[in-house]
Amino acid sequence: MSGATEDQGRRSFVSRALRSRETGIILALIIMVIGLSVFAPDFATPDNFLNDSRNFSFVGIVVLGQAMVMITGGIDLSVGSVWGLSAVSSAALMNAGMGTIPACVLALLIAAAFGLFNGLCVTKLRMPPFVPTLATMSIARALALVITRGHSIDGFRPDDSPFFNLGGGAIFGLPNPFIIFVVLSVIASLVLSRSVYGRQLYAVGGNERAARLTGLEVDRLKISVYVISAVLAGVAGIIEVSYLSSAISNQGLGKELSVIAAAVIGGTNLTGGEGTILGVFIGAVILEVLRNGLVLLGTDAYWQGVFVGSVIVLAVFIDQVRKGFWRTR
Amino acid sequence: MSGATEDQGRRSFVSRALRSRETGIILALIIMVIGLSVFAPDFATPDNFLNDSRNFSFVGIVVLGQAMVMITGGIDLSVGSVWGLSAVSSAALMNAGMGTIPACVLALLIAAAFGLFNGLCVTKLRMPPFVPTLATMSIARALALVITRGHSIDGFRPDDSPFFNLGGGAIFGLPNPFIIFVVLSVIASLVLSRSVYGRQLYAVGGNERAARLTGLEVDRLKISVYVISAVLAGVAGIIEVSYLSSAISNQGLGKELSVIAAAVIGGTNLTGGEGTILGVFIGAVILEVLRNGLVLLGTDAYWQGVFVGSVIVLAVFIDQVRKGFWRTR
Amino acid sequence: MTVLLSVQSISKGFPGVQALRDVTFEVETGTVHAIMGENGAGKSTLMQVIAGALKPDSGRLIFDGEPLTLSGTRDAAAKGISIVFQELMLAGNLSVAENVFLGVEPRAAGVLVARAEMRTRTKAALARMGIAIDPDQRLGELTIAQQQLIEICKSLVHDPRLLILDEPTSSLSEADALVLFRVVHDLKANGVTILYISHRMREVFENCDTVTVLRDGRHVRTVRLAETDQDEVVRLMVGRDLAGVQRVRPTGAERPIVLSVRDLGDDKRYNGISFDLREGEIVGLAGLIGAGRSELALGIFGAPPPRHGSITLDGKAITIGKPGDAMRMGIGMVPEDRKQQGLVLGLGVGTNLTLSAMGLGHISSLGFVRPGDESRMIRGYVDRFRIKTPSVEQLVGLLSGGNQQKVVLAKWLATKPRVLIVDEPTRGVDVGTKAEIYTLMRELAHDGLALLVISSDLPEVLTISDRILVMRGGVLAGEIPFDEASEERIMALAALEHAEPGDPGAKPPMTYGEAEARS
Amino acid sequence: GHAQAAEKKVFALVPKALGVPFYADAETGCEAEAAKIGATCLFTGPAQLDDAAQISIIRDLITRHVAGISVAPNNPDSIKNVIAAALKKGIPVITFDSDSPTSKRIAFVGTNNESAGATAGEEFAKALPNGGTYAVLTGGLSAQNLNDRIAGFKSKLGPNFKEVTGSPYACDDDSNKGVQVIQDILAKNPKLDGIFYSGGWPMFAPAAYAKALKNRAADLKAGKFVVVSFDTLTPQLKLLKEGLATVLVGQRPYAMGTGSIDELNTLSNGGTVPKITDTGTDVVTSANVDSFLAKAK
Ligand SMILES: Nc1ncnc2c1ncn2[C@@H]1O[C@H](COP(=O)(O)OP(=O)(O)OP(=O)(O)O)[C@@H](O)[C@H]1O
Ligand SMILES: Nc1ncnc2c1ncn2[C@@H]1O[C@H](COP(=O)(O)OP(=O)(O)OP(=O)(O)O)[C@@H](O)[C@H]1O
Ligand SMILES: [Mg+2]
Ligand SMILES: [Mg+2]
Repeated sequence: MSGATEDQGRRSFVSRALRSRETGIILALIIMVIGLSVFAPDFATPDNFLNDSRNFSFVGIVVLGQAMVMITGGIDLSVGSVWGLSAVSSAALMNAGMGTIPACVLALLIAAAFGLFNGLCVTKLRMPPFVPTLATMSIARALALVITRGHSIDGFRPDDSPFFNLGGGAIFGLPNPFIIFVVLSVIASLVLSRSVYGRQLYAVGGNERAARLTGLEVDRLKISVYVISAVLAGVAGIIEVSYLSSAISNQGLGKELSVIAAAVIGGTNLTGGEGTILGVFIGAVILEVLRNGLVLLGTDAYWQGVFVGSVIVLAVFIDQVRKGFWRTR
Repeated sequence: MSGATEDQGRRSFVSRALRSRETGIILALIIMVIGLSVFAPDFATPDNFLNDSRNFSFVGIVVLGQAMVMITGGIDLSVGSVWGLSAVSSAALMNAGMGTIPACVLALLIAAAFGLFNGLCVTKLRMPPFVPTLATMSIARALALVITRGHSIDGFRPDDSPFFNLGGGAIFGLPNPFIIFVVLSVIASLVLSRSVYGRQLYAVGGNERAARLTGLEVDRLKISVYVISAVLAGVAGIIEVSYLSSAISNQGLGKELSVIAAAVIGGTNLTGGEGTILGVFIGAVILEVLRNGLVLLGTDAYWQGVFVGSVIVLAVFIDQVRKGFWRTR
Repeated sequence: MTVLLSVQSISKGFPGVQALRDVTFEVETGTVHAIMGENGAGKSTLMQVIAGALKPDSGRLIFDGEPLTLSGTRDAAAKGISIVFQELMLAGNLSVAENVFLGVEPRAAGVLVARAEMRTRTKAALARMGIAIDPDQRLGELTIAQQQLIEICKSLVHDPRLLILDEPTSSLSEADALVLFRVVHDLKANGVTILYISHRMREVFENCDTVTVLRDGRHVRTVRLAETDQDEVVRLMVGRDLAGVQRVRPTGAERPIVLSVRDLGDDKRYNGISFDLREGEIVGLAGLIGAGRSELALGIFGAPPPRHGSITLDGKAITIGKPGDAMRMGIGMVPEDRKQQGLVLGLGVGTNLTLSAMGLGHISSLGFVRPGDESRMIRGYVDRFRIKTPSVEQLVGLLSGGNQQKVVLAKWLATKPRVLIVDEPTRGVDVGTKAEIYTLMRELAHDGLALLVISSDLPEVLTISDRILVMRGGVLAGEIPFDEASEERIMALAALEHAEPGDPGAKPPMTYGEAEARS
Repeated sequence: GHAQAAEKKVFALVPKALGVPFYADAETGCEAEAAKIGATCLFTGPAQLDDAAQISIIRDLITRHVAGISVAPNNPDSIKNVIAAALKKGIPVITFDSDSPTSKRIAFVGTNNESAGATAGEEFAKALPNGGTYAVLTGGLSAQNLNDRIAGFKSKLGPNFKEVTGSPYACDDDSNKGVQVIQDILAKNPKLDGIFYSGGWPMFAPAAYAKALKNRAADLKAGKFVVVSFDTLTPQLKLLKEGLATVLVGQRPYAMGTGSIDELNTLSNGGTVPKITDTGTDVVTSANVDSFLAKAK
């Protein structure tokens, strides 16, 4: 986050790595991967990794936006529903004969409108972020229902349409959603750590009043993150439509919890001012590896929620231990 | 919240009422009730009111605990799942031949254990409340699944068992769940506004560090609210089992959002230190009146989410306007 | 005189910092005992150890002849030791009475709060201190000064034999501080021993009996104030002689007017304010707490903008709608509360330092930071301001108050402003750093910056200002040229007809002279 | 893993979501049949109705090299690719409960939801020969199987049937809410002629359900008010016997579970199975309720 200082305090790589926010969860991930490789022989296969990499990309893309929202001290509960709405609306628009690109752009604009609404409520009407995003969670899901009236939308593109490549295709053997996720992550990471905008987001989350008195356009910054979060949820929805080659109103249902869980596992602080893209990236990967691993291990399906819950607590616990929480009491 | 001052600044009843936190939402509720009475002739009937009064009681009972958690600055996402778990486990225990009272007590103890876990994570491990309660949300739901393995549990009591009176019966024509809700509300209201314990909760939410350094047992206070919240979720679950005379693993599914919505509509502040029982009571009523009203008005089912979301934003907006948020910028 | 408290070989370390090393001294019964030292010397840590808020790593306390082991602040209070912390420790969402009795609520039926009793006892306690505040008022609605008094009232509920006051006056103006000293002397007369921390030298010499000086966590000396003088205490604190900052007469040359303010008002806190600020000039803005100075400064800065009046910068009329506008036009403001308003405590020193300059594109291209330029800028200011920090990545919240203040100043200078408004530049800052900050401001003025310095510290206003504006009750009460400036002149203008009827916690009317006579 | 597969075949049964009693019955059947033939039934599915999650799970099962997969697709279209992928790896895939006819799945075991819905519609029309107003109660508005049932149901209603405004009403698969909605429907439409439940949710809460219907119980018993519900679980049978429902239409999840295992076992041994196996529909009325109740005991 902070610039390098060449002259003073040059720490050894090891101590720097240990100090880094992400060490705890990277460690947790490594332990999981090793354990699964040993106990589930099918886990450490290229095919499985490729599957995983596609699967975590959807939640991963959304988590990037959520992380930005959380860095400013907010939360966005509407991502799952916006995901569903833009999935459904892009498919419906294509179904109505609109071209692929206009349809997707329009669907993303609809998503952005929801983000804008959330942002305006949080800034201009000064509502706690929970309120408008809970409301848009309900509204966007309802609109997705209204559009589909409960039916699935399919056959909106010929089967060989390049649109389906977006989610279903691969480049150099890597699934496209994964590539998109990685590219977006790199951009988000650069923006957060290197750009003026990103730095200002941290300041807003760290101390909003000080940020305002430092001349930052706090409202505009906050609105922007809700829009970004909504648009990324929309992107995930559209890629998922392309992958599934059909759209249904409950796409993305409940995904806000996975997204928030991934962000939290990734060390994003719910009170703002803290969080990195590397962290949430790993957070998204952990959740998927866990899900995948439980199936491969043949765990009783009913017990899986117990493991997921335990891992969430454990990952955060490891992170707390690394930060040495018990010393500063 | 502040007591009457006999000697000075005796304010007129009207100005006092206007100043009160709840005016905004009581107003919103009154507007809704009047509107519905006019447009939905079946709304203002005793039968309908009695039905409503039973329906909002389940969420209402849980919201009492959630409000206490929020007053200390926390949040409890696990209530819906704990609700389901205690419903299922009480039924399973009775099914296994245990007596009604031991079974219910044991189910409540299980619920309390979850609350204790949340509380310990928040205090001793200093996790943000989102984390452990998100985890227990997943864990408790999974355990409910494990217990039922997806089946419903019924026939665990003879049809004429007094147990079914708890949720299904009525006293003086008023449904028992409603009576329980009102009694619990009165107790909670007294505790929060009059008892030392209650006032200390507000202090913890208002300034935790100050509370700690003033010698309050902050950790114990916080743990207690999570336990109370979990136990009340358990109570709702058991009453629901009694009402439904059967238990299924997805009872209470997603209810955490209704509960939080009711609390937020009721003016409870997510950052702690603010909230009243009267407020959340009204919040729970508003949500049910809205649901009931939309059906009675014959609203298209697909659009209902839009209305629910809009009312959440609107209720909070009215509250903000009352507080005169635009003046203090 | 008998010894009430004996501190024996107390040591206390935090991760990376040894805050106290082997501190030993004694406090006599019925005295007002000052603790002095630079920022970070360990004063607050020592007080927290004595009050049971921290456990010492080694050493022991003897209180009233008995060894003292404390399990917490409540235990300490029960044993007769109360503390008023450096930061306010109140819950703004509760009433005054509830705050006063937090943790020791009078009970009815075992579990309920006996509200009537609590109210009457609070009222009595407040009356004893000579303050008229409604016990049912929400604490958050009170001014900082009133809250500070409530804080003291809260500690008196336990009838302490030893009362610790950790920088109680750092956010009080002189007149408000006098009210506090009246309370302190009353308590002393009733046999209460007081441990008193302050960075204000004169305050200590006027009100205390003994002083203990700490430096770098070590006990330097405990001495009766009658047997020492200010220079010696400063020497003990800093470890060397400190050249006093002298008043410097303005050159008298008419420099061009940079900022001109006409008839500024927000209808509430300030009204009809008009003044000019010239290039290279330091103008002091004095007044009592609540005079509206900070609100005026925020108004000029657009947070929120004033309702009436006009602002002219370099002869051109400007409108400032928000702090960002002011920043772009070359106006900077160092706010009075550095922790709440000035710094992002959870970010690094460097990040804080470049935060406002970054928004102006000084060290970025196409929206991305140029790392080389950034670290050059950071290093430049860290060196120039001699900011003491282990690294520029250190979280700013871990620096001492004085160094934090320097970071805020540096942050604004990095935007290369034409006008800088500085609100309480040395609040909670030790003497050595104070001198450094004064020198810095002089240098900046010399380079052509126009400075408006708001301060409640009279010697500070006098020392630093080329001329002094005085505010009272939201209006400009007058202007004092360099040659006529004196504390009496300032107070005469500032305190006249002080209490306004609208002020919720109006203290009994008291002029500066009156209060001094009483103390 | 591979070693296990050599000893004991693992067949996977993938429901639309966990926690649904209907699929729990299928699981019971699956396990009983698997035990009989010395194989293992792996019952696993998404926590919520989520087609992407279901696809991920099937991909994981492919990775695990299970001996066969029987799936109840959440979405007949999006499931196609993963079915093809499994077949390419030599893993036989069949569908149960709901079908994906355009996919490469080898067979389907179950009653088509639409045709089961049509059965319900026929019964409804039979009970109300003169037509009338009716309402539909469903679980989630976006659940494909329920929507299929409703579509089938409506296809058998003549022009003299009229659906009330606001219908279909959703209860989110929540019994309590199902009862609440019925109260609301009856309050708004006191003259309603019939209700169709696309699943048995309100009837899983017998006491509350009975109370909600108390104003119309007499009409119901007299045949002037008609209730047709999906599912034939024990509490529903009891309610029917008490006269609080007219007709129950049930699919046979248990048979779907056993059938799935049988067919997968045959397929994995290189045999062939019929393209569509109809597990049949139970139609319960007051005439035959006793025999069903006896079976349920
Ligand atoms: N909780 C803590 N964790 C880590 N370091 C701490 C903590 N509290 C204090 N310190 C450090 O201990 C040292 C002594 O701090 P202390 O607050 O006692 O100083 P002080 O003399 O009161 O300074 P000031 O005049 O600024 O109030 C400082 O270096 C400070 O940074
Ligand atoms: N938002 C607010 N609500 C209520 N009172 C306020 C608010 N802001 C400021 N005040 C009060 O208005 C008065 C003027 O405040 P201001 O801070 O401008 O005075 P000041 O002269 O700068 O005093 P200080 O020395 O405390 O900075 C004070 O009594 C202050 O507490
Ligand atoms: Mg200190
Ligand atoms: Mg001020």
